[in-house]
Amino acid sequence: MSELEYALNTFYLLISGAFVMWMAAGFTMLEAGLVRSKNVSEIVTKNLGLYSIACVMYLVCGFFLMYPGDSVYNAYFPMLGSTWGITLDGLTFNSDLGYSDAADFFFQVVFVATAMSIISGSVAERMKLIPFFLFAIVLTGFIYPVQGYWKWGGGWLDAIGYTDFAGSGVVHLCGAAAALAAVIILGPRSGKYSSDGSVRVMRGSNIPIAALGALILWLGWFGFNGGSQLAVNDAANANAVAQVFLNTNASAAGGVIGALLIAKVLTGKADVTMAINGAIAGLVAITAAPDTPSGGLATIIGFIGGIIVYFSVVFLDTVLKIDDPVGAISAHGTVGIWGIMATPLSGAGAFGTQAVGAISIFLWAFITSAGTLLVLNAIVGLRPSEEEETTGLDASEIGVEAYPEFKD
Amino acid sequence: MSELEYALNTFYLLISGAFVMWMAAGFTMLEAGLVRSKNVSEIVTKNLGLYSIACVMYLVCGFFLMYPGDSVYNAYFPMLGSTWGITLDGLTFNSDLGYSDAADFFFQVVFVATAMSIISGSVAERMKLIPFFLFAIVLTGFIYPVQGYWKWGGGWLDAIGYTDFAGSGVVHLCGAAAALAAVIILGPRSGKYSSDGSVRVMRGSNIPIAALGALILWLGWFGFNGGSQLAVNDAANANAVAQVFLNTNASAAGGVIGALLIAKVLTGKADVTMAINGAIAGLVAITAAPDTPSGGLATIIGFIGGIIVYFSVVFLDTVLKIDDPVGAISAHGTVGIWGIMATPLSGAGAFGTQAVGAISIFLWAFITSAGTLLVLNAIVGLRPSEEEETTGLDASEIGVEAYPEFKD
Amino acid sequence: MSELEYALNTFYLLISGAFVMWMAAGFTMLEAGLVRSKNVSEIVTKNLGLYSIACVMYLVCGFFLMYPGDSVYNAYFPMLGSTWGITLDGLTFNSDLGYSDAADFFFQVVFVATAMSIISGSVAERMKLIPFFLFAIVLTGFIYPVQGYWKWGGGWLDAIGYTDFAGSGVVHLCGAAAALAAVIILGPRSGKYSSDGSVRVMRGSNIPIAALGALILWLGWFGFNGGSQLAVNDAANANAVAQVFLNTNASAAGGVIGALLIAKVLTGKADVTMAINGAIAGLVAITAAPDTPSGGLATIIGFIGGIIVYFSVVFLDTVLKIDDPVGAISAHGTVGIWGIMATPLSGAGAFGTQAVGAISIFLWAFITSAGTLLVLNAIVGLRPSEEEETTGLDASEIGVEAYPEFKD
Amino acid sequence: MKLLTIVVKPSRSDGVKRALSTIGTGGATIISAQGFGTQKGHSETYRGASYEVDTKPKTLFKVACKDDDVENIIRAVREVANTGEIGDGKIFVTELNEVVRIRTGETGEDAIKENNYE
Amino acid sequence: MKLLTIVVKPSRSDGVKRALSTIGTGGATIISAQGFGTQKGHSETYRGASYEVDTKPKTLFKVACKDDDVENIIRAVREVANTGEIGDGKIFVTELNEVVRIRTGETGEDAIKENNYE
Amino acid sequence: MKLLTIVVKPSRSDGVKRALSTIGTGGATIISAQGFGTQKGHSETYRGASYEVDTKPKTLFKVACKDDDVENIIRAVREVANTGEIGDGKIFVTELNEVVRIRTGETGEDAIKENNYE
Ligand SMILES: Nc1ncnc2c1ncn2[C@@H]1O[C@H](COP(=O)(O)OP(=O)(O)O)[C@@H](O)[C@H]1O
Ligand SMILES: Nc1ncnc2c1ncn2[C@@H]1O[C@H](COP(=O)(O)OP(=O)(O)O)[C@@H](O)[C@H]1O
Ligand SMILES: Nc1ncnc2c1ncn2[C@@H]1O[C@H](COP(=O)(O)OP(=O)(O)O)[C@@H](O)[C@H]1O
Repeated sequence: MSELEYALNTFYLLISGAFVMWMAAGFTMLEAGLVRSKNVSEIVTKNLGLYSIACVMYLVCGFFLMYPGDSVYNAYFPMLGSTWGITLDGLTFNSDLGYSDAADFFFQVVFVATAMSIISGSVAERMKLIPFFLFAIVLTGFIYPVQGYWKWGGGWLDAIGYTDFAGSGVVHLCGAAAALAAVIILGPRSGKYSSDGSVRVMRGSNIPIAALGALILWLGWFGFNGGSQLAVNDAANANAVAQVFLNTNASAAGGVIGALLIAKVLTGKADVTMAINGAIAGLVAITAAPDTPSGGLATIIGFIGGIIVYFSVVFLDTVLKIDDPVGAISAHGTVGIWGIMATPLSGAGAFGTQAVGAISIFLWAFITSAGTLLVLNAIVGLRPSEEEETTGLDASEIGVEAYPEFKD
Repeated sequence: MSELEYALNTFYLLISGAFVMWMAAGFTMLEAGLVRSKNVSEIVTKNLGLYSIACVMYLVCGFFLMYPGDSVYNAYFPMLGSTWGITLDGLTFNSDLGYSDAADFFFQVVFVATAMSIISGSVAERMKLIPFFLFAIVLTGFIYPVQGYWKWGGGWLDAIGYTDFAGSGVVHLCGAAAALAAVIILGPRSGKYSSDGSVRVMRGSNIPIAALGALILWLGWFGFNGGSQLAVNDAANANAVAQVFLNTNASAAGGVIGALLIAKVLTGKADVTMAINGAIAGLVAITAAPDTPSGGLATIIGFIGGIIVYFSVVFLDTVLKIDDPVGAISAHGTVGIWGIMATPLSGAGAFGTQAVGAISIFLWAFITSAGTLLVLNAIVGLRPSEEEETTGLDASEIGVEAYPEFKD
Repeated sequence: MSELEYALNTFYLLISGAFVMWMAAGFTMLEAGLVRSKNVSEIVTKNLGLYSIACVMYLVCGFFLMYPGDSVYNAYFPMLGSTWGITLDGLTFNSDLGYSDAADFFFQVVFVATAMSIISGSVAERMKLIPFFLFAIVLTGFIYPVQGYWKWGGGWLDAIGYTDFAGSGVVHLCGAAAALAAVIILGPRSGKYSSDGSVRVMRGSNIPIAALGALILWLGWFGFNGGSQLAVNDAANANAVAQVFLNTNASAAGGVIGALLIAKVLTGKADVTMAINGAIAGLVAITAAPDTPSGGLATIIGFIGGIIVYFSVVFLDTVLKIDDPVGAISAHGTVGIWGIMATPLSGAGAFGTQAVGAISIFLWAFITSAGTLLVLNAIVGLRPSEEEETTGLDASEIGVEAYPEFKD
Repeated sequence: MKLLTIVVKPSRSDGVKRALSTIGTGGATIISAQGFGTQKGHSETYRGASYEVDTKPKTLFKVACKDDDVENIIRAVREVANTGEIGDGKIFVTELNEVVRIRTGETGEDAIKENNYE
Repeated sequence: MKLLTIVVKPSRSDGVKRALSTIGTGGATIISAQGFGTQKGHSETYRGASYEVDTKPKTLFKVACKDDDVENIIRAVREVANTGEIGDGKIFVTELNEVVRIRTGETGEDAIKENNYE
Repeated sequence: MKLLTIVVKPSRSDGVKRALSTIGTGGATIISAQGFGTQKGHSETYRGASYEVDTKPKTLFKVACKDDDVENIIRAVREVANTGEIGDGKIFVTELNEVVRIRTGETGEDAIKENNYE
């Protein structure tokens, strides 16, 4: 590999990483748009904070845990180390890797933040800031890196042939499993389910910014999936990256159409919040193998993802009474599983191995998250008082109303 | 051409395409900001849906119609085919083309969506969802590709020497002509023009997100124009792309200044919605030949575009009584024509040929759109009931208020 | 250098420039979110206008003033020239420079706009449009380029070894010094400080778009700092750019954490507007030397920046009674100085030289801005009438309410 | 004097404004409101769950007038605001003891007479 | 007839709506408001500077009813809106001379009787 | 007792709040409103087309008070809200039959007396 190829790969990874960083804005807008106005400043703060915490924790220990090189003592728990001191002096023309180590770190760190962003939406409007940030420290510094190591760090999931190109499992299912644990432990928002079993609808306060959030995620996903080829220095790699872009876009489009169609058919209304979830579902669904399907198959994978997310949202909300304000568990979890299991459709991965991957990632993230949250609940308490929740967390936690001049 | 050059070109096209995809967010925000709040969820849904439909239709038949290779039986109607099955296996080191076919497809597909996005703004607040989406199918799958073929697919407009670097005509005028047909057939929003001829002003509900939309379009346009050079693998191409970036930015700046200045001079107020239209006008104006003018001439072309859009908006709205809520027909149509006719100023294209291009694209898009819409009107009806329109389409079509907590 | 390297560098500069252009949207959203709703259309107009003016002025004279080549007659005031006529014909394979001249211009022009954007926030809600735009002409056409020349054009600051990788001083401190002059001359917003010395709080009207603004800036900064390496054509450059991305992100994260932590500790509330300022502070702090520190040191530099911005905002607002609605003087000025003085921490620049740079840039920008503004005040008047200010500048200057349907 | 509280559909609010101007009540104060009555709410679906909207938007006018004008105003309002559909609204008439014009201190009917200042 | 003006905490507004429906007042008109009284505001911090919020959000109901219903309504409202905490609100009772149903022109108690049209 | 309805310019609303607190009315309920009267609207331009804004923003206060306080309040409000310019607003005085404090059930003047609970 020439230095120029190395340079191009590095530049490509950095741009891809910048696109993924941009997904932080996507989650922030999506969640800010789908919660009630009295909790908007709070969810914005959580998103800014969790991204920042993810960056620090991954620098302190996460990256090294996930990519420990030879120093791993077994395939399940990697050894702890640090990238805190990473400097330009230590960077050389690493032609084995094919790109700069620093670019690699940057590209990886934004993925951690994505996993954590999934959670903030699900626990919206009813989890205190401090325990949320403490949980972010544990998830981004430990829970995520360990299972990330299983696959991308060369651990046992990689060894058995589990396929996960850009992380339907490693990122999205992991985040959603943690979110599910959190939502179960927290319980629903106060007033959401009456004693007579009826559901109270709590509407999102700002639809255009929620849609903006989805479109930001759509754009960012080109970095997320497109960058995961990790090289663009020859024709084969360039073609693969191009196919990934094409398929990522096609699947998202399929997801929008699937979700809109099913909503229109079943309720008579083309619920825009479902179109938004559909776009994300399409993106999550293709993420496990965006390089292998044809454009048409990618569209269909996304379309099915859009239909799945619709039913999953309704089922969780009205039947299981699992209160997920933004539908993140459905879009990233239920559809994440669909994405993992759909890779054999285009000849990538085997059904059984994929199932092992999905189950192990789910269980790991669910159990460790639940444990962490139960401990945090015992020590600092996860939920605000009912009075604080009714008034809105903006008042009690942030002290800044999101829209002080717009009456509600 | 080396593989590395091929790879760089491919990467460049993909990034450019991602920037153009981002324009979907620009149109969504622009239109959501310029309509009344009771129709915001609906216009957001239309934008998400039309983009998705464009992606599917172009994959199913649009791309092949537009770029049929040798199989065209004449210069006017290309042969139908399909790119639905496009996969990585079929992609090789295509050094004739100079970049990956899949990247080419991706870059082209986002252009179709742009053309359709222009229309959603013009028909805002008074066109039902289903006929809108049906029309989107026809426009993106047939109307757009045929005239796209005329120029970019090697058809007759290309043969006679019509110049249209990135699509002032093929994309913007095409979309605007279809929008004009739609607006004429639909008629104005209910209550917009009284019987005594007076105009009722219907103000945009959210100016900052409209401005955000314009700035997103500005950014996306670097991909739109910058990517249309199609290669960046040597000094000549790199210089051309750089000049395109410089001129695109200069022309948009000129457009803002032109529109603001004329508004301030004529009304005493620096109408921000005109500044927004001015930016878009500047971008549209330079699109036909962003590579040939000097930075100064580009600024002037944009400046004149900004002045034209001001008068066009006022003339359509108050004299012709053509009700275009976001000014899209003026910004993309009237100014699109200006852009096409201005190419000879920098020595690109001849006046007569440019006129032939503008007229033929306009007529084709206008007539086929009008025909399609009349048929759709007869079958499913284009307009909601007056009651539905007065209440707002969010209630009747989407079931989701955009801002449920902000009083109006 | 091969043509391909030249092409890659050019493409890299153009993409970096596009990211920096995007910062215009960041400032627009940030400022629109942090002012009261009656002045939102006005600040949006100012941002669109100032960016456009910056582009024109830099084309007319700014670029040539800043990069005069050999024609400079001394190290303090460069000679006037023009890049207005820059065309493709004049661009060749400039292998000395290593990238296209046009790309260079584009990358530089977006920096000027950034400097001016800093000012619009500080003078928000109380400065008339016309004098603001006239001031923008002077700042972007003269004040900025002269001091830019001192460092980046090869002037005396460069000669003495002042270090400023991407412009903590040249861009941010320069803008903030001009902002400080403007704020002092204008005085506080009417009603902000009572005669009894108490402070009236004027709350931002839209927190999520302010946060969006900060996240846009964060993304744009990868272009701002990442592009300032100016080359990515070999391993050394690629590694440097990668380290810059890593550190820029780390410092911003540190800034958020610093500001949130100090706000929470001191007031019990995690003020989201401080988190927003913290992110920007982290970005500004690292900008003087984003290539030399380790990731950990970058985090700490940002963290300290976040703490500094908190105290600076409170000190200016409540003690000095300098009314800066968005905290720009603190985030870009106070923290800009911190960034300049912190470069020796990673071995870049010497303390004394850095101080000379900070002081000379500050004095130049402050004095010339103050002079210009005093002249403008005498001729056209800087402030609207108290009646106009109380009603809001949207009514008197723009004629368009930002949110006409949301009660206040 | 009487103080009328007029509740109408928002779509009729412009008409009521014009009607009042024509009659020359001298003015009115207008407030956004929600109402229910014979007209009940309706049910909506959001993310697959249905919910009740139990009120409808209304516009409320406060109008102070001379006793003699009451009849006229009621007639005029009914003319523009009566769509024949349920939910058209109500007019409430209460006794008004006194009015003061803040600017001048005028009281009684003088305070609500349109005056020709400026 | 009487015109009641009922001021309650927003969190109690749904309860009041339900209570009024149960009693069968025939309807109500509802307005968002801010209030102060025994309950004072509180101080907040924004960007390090503290400020007073001197009012609290309230919901105001206008209810026209027969004289006989007043007692019932007061009792029912107190039941749902009384949290025992300061700031629960007030009920103001004023004389209502006349009501007109805009749709039909009915006046007096007929105008506020729930009718079975539709 | 009397129920005052006070309409003022929004910029005077803080002053009125302070004035009422000083007098010690015990409280007030405040509503955003639009008004027209002698003061007419004005015309604006939007995207090159002109339109009429026919109302101006106002703030409305509802204040219940003892008969004796009426005069005081009127004087105090006029002091802060009178700018001498047209559009300063009005004060409407109506009879108040009864008040109930929801929290305690107190009625009459007791219900609006500031009390020292808490
Ligand atoms: N008893 C009432 N007290 C106060 N307002 C009422 C009352 N009844 C109805 N209203 C108001 O009048 C509006 C229309 O009344 P409704 O009974 O629904 O229709 P209609 O008057 O046409 O029979 C309601 O939405 C409400 O705002
Ligand atoms: N004199 C008054 N006139 C009008 N409204 C009042 C008056 N006093 C109180 N209110 C309204 O009642 C609300 C509650 O009153 P407050 O005195 O704070 O509590 P409580 O009634 O529990 O003693 C206030 O927020 C205000 O809206
Ligand atoms: N007849 C009326 N009934 C109810 N409100 C009125 C009436 N006349 C005026 N108002 C209210 O008082 C405000 C000021 O009145 P206006 O006549 O414009 O000025 P001024 O009282 O200074 O002569 C109006 O905007 C409106 O809200």
